[in-house]
Amino acid sequence: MSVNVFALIQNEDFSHAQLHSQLQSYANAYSLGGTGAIVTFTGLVRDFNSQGDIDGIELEHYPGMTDKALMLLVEQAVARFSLTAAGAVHRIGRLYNNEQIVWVGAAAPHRQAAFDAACFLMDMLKQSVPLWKKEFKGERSQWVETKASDDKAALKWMASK
Amino acid sequence: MSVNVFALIQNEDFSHAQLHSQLQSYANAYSLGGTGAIVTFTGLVRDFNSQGDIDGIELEHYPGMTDKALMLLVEQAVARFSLTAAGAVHRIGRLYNNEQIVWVGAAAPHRQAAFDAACFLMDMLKQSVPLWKKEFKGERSQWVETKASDDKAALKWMASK
Amino acid sequence: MHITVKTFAQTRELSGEDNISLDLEPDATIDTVIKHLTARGSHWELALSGSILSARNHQLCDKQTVLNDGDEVAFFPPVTGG
Amino acid sequence: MHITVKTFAQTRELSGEDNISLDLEPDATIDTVIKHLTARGSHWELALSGSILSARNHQLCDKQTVLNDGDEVAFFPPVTGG
Repeated sequence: MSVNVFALIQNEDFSHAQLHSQLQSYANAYSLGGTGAIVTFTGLVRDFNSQGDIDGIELEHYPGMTDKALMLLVEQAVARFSLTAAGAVHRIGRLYNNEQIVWVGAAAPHRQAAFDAACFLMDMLKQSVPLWKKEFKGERSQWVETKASDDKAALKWMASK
Repeated sequence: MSVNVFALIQNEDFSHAQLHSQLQSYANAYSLGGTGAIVTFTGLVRDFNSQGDIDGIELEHYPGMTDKALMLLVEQAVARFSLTAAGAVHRIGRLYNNEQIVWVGAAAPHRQAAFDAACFLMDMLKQSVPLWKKEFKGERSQWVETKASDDKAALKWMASK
Repeated sequence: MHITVKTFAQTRELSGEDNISLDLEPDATIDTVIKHLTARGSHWELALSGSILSARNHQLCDKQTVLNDGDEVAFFPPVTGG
Repeated sequence: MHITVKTFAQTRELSGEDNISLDLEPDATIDTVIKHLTARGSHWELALSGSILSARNHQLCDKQTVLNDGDEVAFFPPVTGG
């Protein structure tokens, strides 16, 4: 495992401020003064889907595989985009509207690599990390279907390079 | 001026944590539960350029125009990418290696819009906001030249749409 | 040889089972496991139909992957995290 | 009519002037201002050569832009923030 990466699967909420600082300190430890760009993505629960309002989501995962798959992805991003650091956190369990779901961060010498890496992490996470989302409203709930646009986004990275 | 935007030019350092929270609260005020994605970019002073090591940079700007140009850009991003909020902060004056230079943030219903908007803000900032960078080492300093890759990145946004 | 099978999300709900022990012939593959499970009834056929994904020992794998004694195999629908 | 001219970065350093008042004929454009300034000497010719940008009242503008009394005009090199 590289020294400049982290990947977490957790029930609890996370602090984007603390994660950003952690990423920056990992990047500094790896290459002080070598980071010119940090890009972060934070995903939040929206209060609607294509059918109407929802109350929140429930995230199921594959304990034992999820952590490994997320860490593998972060390490792939570091290697592919020559990052100085990268990290990802994904929550599981029941999350209500407007709560934080996921955070990814990438630090790099130049901005395009940081943008591409953060985008890659999100696109590939939606393809290779064993997490499944159910949307609920009151007592009713429904599994989220994969989106063709998400498959296309991931395929783009798999086809290039 | 829209209610969900901010743009600041300042000498002082900024807190990425506070800016992220400000962006999120602007997005919530604009459309509670309507934000699914937040992308932030933080630019830092690298300790090298193509000629070798540097000690830091000195940023000159056009007082009176810089604020307006940055705010105009943020408002363009909100309109173009249907954002729920956006913000940008750029520092001026003398900045040493590893210090923060610039921060942009974009909040949107979907992730691609947030990524595109943050990327647009950075690419266009390097084209239309009157800021000039000098790199210094000891007593010697040298103006930074515009990069062909930066011009190309901005042209991409001007050509599309 | 002996393997464990896990299921998740819709696959778990449709099959009604999420932790199964199977005794298989040597050189069994993911496909062999699918045949064993679908023989259990139409709920398993439904659970394993469509674009189902498989993993062996926590790594995504295809249907031709050969299994070893003690492997953990999992079946689940396309992922929807993020 | 009367305008103010500002310069920044290399343009300021090469011209040696950063705040100039000019009296111009009516219908003067950015180009007119450039002609007035380059007439001041070769340092101004150098300062305004190449891919110099111009702004009128804090907005980027092209060389054909017509000016009004009281306008603030600025010349500067391509920007390098971010």
